[in-house]
Amino acid sequence: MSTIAAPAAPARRSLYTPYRMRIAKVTDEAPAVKTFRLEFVDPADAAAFDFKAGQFGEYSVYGEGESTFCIASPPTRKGYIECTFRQVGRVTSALADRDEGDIIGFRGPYGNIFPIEQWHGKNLLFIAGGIALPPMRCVIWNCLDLRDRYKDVTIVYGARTVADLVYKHELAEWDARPDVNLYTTVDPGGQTPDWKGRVGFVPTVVEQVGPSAADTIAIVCGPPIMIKLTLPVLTKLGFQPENIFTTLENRMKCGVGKCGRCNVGKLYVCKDGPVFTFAQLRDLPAEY
Amino acid sequence: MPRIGVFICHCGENIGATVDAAAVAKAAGELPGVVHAVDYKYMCSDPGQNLIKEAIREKKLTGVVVGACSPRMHEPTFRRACAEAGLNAFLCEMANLREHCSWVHEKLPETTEKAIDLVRVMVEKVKRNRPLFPINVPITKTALVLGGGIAGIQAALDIANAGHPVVLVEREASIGGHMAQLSETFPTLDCSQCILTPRMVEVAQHPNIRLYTYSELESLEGFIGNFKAVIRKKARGIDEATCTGCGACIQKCPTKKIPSEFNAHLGHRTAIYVPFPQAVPNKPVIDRAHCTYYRTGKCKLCERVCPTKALRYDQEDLLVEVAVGAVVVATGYEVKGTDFFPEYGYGRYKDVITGLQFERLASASGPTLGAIRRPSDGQVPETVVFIACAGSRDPAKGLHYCSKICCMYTAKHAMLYKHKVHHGRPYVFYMDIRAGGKMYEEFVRRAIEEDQVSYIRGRVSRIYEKNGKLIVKGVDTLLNSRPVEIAADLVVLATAMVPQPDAEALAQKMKISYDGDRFLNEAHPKLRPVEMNTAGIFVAGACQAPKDIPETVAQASGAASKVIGLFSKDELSREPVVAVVNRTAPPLFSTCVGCFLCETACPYQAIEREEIKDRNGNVLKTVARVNQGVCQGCGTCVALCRSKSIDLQGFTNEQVFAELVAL
Amino acid sequence: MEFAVSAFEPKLVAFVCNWCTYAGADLTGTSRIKYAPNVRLIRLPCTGRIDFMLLLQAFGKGADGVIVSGCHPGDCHYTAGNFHARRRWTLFRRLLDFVGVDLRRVHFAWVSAAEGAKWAELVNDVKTKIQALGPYDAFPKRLDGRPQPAEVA
Amino acid sequence: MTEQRILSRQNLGPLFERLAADGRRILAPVRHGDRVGFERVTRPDEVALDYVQTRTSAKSAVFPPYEPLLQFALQGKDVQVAEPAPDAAPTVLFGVHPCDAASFATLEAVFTWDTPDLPFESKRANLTIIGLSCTQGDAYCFCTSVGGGPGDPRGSDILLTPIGATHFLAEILTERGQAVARLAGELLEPHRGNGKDAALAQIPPRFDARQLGAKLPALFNHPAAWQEQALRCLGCGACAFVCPTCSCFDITDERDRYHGVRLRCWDSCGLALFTLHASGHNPRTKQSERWRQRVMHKFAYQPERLGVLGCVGCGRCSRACPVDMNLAQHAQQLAETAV
Amino acid sequence: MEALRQRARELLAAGTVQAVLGYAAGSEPDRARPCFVRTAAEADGLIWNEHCRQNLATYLQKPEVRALGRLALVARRSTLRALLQLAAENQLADGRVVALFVADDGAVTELPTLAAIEELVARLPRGLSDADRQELDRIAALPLGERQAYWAGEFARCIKCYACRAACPLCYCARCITEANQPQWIPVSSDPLGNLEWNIARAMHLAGRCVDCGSCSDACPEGIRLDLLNHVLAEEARTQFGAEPGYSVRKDYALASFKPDDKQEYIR
Repeated sequence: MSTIAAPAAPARRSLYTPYRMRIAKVTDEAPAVKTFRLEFVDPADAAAFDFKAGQFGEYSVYGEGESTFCIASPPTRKGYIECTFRQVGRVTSALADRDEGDIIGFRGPYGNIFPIEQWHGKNLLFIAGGIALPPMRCVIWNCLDLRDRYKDVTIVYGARTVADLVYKHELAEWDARPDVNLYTTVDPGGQTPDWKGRVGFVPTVVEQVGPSAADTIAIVCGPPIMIKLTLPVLTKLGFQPENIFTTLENRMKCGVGKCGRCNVGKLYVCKDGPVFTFAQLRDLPAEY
Repeated sequence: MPRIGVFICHCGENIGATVDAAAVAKAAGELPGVVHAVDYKYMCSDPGQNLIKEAIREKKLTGVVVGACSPRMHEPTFRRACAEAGLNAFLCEMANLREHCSWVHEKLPETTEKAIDLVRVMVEKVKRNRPLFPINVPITKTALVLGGGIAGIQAALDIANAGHPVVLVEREASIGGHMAQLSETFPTLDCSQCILTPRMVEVAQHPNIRLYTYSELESLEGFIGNFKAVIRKKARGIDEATCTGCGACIQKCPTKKIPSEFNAHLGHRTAIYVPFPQAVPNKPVIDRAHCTYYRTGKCKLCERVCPTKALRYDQEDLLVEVAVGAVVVATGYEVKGTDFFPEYGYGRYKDVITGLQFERLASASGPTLGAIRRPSDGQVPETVVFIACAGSRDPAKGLHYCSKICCMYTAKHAMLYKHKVHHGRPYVFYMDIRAGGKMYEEFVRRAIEEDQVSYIRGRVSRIYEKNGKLIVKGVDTLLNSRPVEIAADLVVLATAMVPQPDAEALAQKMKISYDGDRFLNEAHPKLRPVEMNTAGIFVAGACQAPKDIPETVAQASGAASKVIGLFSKDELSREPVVAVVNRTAPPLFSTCVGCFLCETACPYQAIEREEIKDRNGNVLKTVARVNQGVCQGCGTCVALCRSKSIDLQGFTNEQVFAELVAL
Repeated sequence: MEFAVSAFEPKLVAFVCNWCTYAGADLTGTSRIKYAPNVRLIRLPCTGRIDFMLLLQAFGKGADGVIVSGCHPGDCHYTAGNFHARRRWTLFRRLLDFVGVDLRRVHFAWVSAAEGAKWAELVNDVKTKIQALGPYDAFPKRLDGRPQPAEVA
Repeated sequence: MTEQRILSRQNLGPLFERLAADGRRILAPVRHGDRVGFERVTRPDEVALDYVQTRTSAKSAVFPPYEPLLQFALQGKDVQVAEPAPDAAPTVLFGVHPCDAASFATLEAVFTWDTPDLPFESKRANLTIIGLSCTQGDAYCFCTSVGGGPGDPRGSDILLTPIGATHFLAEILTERGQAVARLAGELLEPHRGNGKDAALAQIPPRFDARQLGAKLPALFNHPAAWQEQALRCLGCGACAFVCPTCSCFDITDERDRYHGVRLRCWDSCGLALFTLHASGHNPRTKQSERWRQRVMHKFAYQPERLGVLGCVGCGRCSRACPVDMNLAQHAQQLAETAV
Repeated sequence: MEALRQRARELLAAGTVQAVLGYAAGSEPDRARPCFVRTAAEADGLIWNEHCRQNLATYLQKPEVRALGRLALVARRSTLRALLQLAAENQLADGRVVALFVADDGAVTELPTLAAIEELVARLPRGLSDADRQELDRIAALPLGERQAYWAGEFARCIKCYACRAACPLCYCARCITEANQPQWIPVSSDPLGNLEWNIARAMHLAGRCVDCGSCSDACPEGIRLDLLNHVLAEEARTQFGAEPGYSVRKDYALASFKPDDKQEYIR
């Protein structure tokens, strides 16, 4: 087995060189969905690393390639990051094969952030569907960790079936908290006999819950169809597009506005996003 | 990272003497993904297997590689051990360190190096293994038997007697087949009909057998355990339930001069007829091509005389759908006609007949009531020439094969002739006498020695008519090729056995394979002689190859026992090493583009077409689907698929690729 | 494969079917017939399964010679897999030859489950021949020459 | 800092020798039949100086079709990662036309606008461009429509313009050019008058790229502008791969048994799978959307975001297109379309 | 040319087809470009000359083109063959296109059904052009080492733009093998192995299917004679297995069938 002779140490580190991350914990969330907790192998990396809610990174299995996911843990929890992914392609399959203790790569953080500091003193309404909870989980925990800065926190989360709900333990935790209003729902037919949550599509549940738009920021993440059907509901409830946030998941390779993949009109999702308000999206071509 | 356990067996000294098993285990232990690697004296022993089981439990292994003997030897053993420890059996692979390494190489560092390579290759493969589960296919425990000759009758009775419903389909108006036409059978000379007709009656009366005569297979779809057959019940022109088989209609029918198929055109029948008196069922059919009513619109004499008013002139063909789990094909054979032979007069000479016609002449129920009289003038022939190998074994005629029964029945014919015409002179032209079989050689010897049949070894080059005699010209190759010329009164050609004229069409309809002579191809000539390549379809009798009655009956019973074996379980459980067509997210649904070039490559017709529809039922795409009940897992389709949309479980592209990368 | 030898020891990859050649090679073992240790077998159910891309992969991985072997015509466990494979090889060989791949490095054989001796002879013969040809440097390799200088092609 | 000198064609040989002696490799156009391409050369007689356009562009000098970003080796549970040694060979790109010389500004803008890109920068930093003005053009050339011209000095460190059959006017334009001039020394003779414009090819402008860029956003949702043109587009990557400014790339891993590389490879926005999500969703499902992206990116997005045009008017895409898409023609049509 | 325009006008005016897919004048006199004629008036733009080389059957698989409705297709011999081969591969329903075959003398034959195409194409002369034949023979006659060097040099110029694939009427896979990455059959990068593998895979995937239109090498921006690989295989498939793709709508794929006595003298 050959090792690579290390070249003369470059003056700067290439942006394409990932941090070496050790998988500290693997959690099975749902069928083919896992969460990795990743710790920096090099303490210097850990010390230098900082990020904010909404950012993403490129996770890599050496020999298989890179894949883009958000950072699913909040910046308030130091010393590690978490990512949640569904096994669909070459990289995510290879990732899913990794185990605790294995080394993978991460480069980031990339992209813009949720302006949570501007949300101080406001109500927060989180609406998520399926595997789109992870990008929101980062913000939810970030805000819950700074709970006193926000007013009411309402979470509506739905999945196709009970099995497809991710972060089941945390859902229970949020449910138990008096300072969080959690509404979980599954699509009709997706419930189990002992399911205690709601049954119905997310937009319908939002309408039933009927949160007030007054002084409220809505954050919506989910499959395109869910977003499409949720927006009219929010509009009806009185939400203004500039108070509704989402994150886009366009395909990316570089993460830093070079590879040419992710742009929506003139905006790079990797640089100008992934967080957008619907007021911004309204002015963009529908290339997402 | 996967958690692979590697277990290296010394196999006593068998591996250990040439391969450093400990070194192999050590090297394996350093491979990425390997969390456990040990060597042991006898891995297949109970303690050895326990090593594996314990490691699976304790180290939470996700895959196991056993470096030992050939997987063809102990793969089942180790896979079972894994399954017992809770690891899916298909997550276990073997590296062949004995047959492919220690036994074939000297004790050299290279040999241990090779062993390490072999283990590494399997480690990389097993990382890509996925749990597989046996495929269970429900079985409809009803058999379809095609052909009501002796093969079909035997198969149907055997299956029915085992308690399973049977649908027996016969093209002609009666079951019985060619055997019903025969006079006596070799080598015992017992009466063919005497042994056959009781079985025919048994079929008719059997509670488990549904009999469709005058019927044909219209279509066959599905797969083993789950076929859907459509049977075309041709219009008989009578109501079978009402008809009592009294025969009054036949008596009165004005059209009487139709050549009788049953009598091989040597006798006549009427337009409404039963093929022969012992027919089962004994219900007539109307031959619409010859019936006066159908031709002119007037007659209906039969209706007038019918005591039960059973005639139904406007009856139409009926399509009957039956669900069956297995099919026995027993569609039999035909013999070449005399018109196939220009050198013997193209069928122009009335007194040049086929062996089958001679059977009818010799039969007590035949047109001459068993008297040997020649067709042209009804005279008793004084000299009869029998020619064996008429067509058979003759590449010039396009028939390379031996028809197998001609030697025997020619001897029988000569003998029967001699028994009936004591002063007659029988001659037999032959190429070789093939009399392999119990009492067969003795039978031929009896013909030659006791009945003084003159056997002449040689081919007949020509037959022509001269002064009311048939001049048979040939050579005697045992007498320096001396020309022989015999003035005969009757010539009997042992014409070649060939498949039914529509054998090819039927095979295509059933998607079963056939050879260049249009005989059906068994799955394996030695080991699977009664199975077709298409699972669930079996073969019996002369539709597969020329054979005599005992062989036919034996094969029919063999096919029946295969069917009974299949029906002995409610579900068919199969190894999951089968091909699968991928499915992906919409809008692609599958990377398969539906070119279906794999369809013809599949030796088992396991590729089906699946329509992917939207909510409104509009077809969005047609893609291939592998019928897992039928697929045998050869992987020919996988190699053929350009877009890599089909993969073979257990030997997936990823697995094989990983093996190569690991080399 | 890594060999610590002074003389050139060719790397041979054999793609074999499970039912005939793999079993034949098993018989070589049970008969204790010795042959060159240079070969590594890839076991597949049938020659029909052997994608031509796999052969390229083997060369790309550094094989100096490739053996493809299965059941004799008519003996295929799956009736016709080897017939399909044979057609594929006929075309593939023609193409390889046309693009300058040395056909002396690709060997096709029918080795039945009874032909243990033939398997040993085959491997030894191929090894000798490839040894004479030397390493297959003309075939591009996986990760070959990387990193490549940024020269303009 | 422009200085004008004269370079005799006879002095090219000595110049090449001095460049080589300085440790520089020379990439220059070489003719093979009807095809001209940039290759490594050592002597001027290998170089084709009378070409109209090479098939593929000179961008490979800084953005090769594939290049390693990382190397790694797996060891048990661990992995060793190393950045490949930067490609530091000083290179002279000799004889590129002004359009190609101009393309490096676009590439630089893309690769350095936000985050430094070492693999690119290491190559760019070592590249000196000796341009060659065009004395001939063809129907596909449209540099003058995109702000360039047959004698445009921008992008070149030294620009050569043929004067008669024996000499070049050498404009020394940058510090890197000065460095080469110092090496050349007496090979560069004093300038005797100006003959540059007379020697240049005539490339009439066909549209104004800046005006087009300003107009394009309004045409975005104007189906007629895109659909008819894109109907015949086959969706291959030929235009992007021959383009001197197209810089979309893919990052992919390749590995052997237990070691491998992470590679950057050329990619194209015209390919259907370019933007395909793992979920099966594709933001740009139609070829017309992909063609529109290509045009918008070059003429609207890049000028707005990066301050550079994404097109230098070399015409390669139109020459290479199997179905004669002709970007200049379409751009002209768009420019003439009433919004 | 006028006959062609006239047929196009009639078909469009009668509503028999919604569009005529033909050739229009290209950027320069030596080029022609595919065009979609939707109205009788536009038919004046149709041209026919020796530069009309792209195989227009390639467009039939594109969703945008499918959406146009029933098409008339200006066709050369290889276009007709492509239509038949696509039909044999379950990719083209009978009646979806009307082929307008233009003979050397400019005469136009309207072929509304696949049967009509079969009937006509059977009567056309077969075989390679003299120039193709000479080039094929020249390369085949090179000594092995030179042949290897020739193709290594050609493939070294391949930039994996996949214009060859895009231009081919029979490369219609929704996901090409080059895009399959589990496993990654063919390296993404245009490296020597990847280029060799891609070109071999492409040719093998067209073996017994290629209709000899030459669109692949016409499309190659680097001018690599990829078509020669196809021709070599087509010839081998024809001489060994009697393969004549594109002459019938019957599925008769040489690699999905066999004869027990197929050639095997190279197998020991």
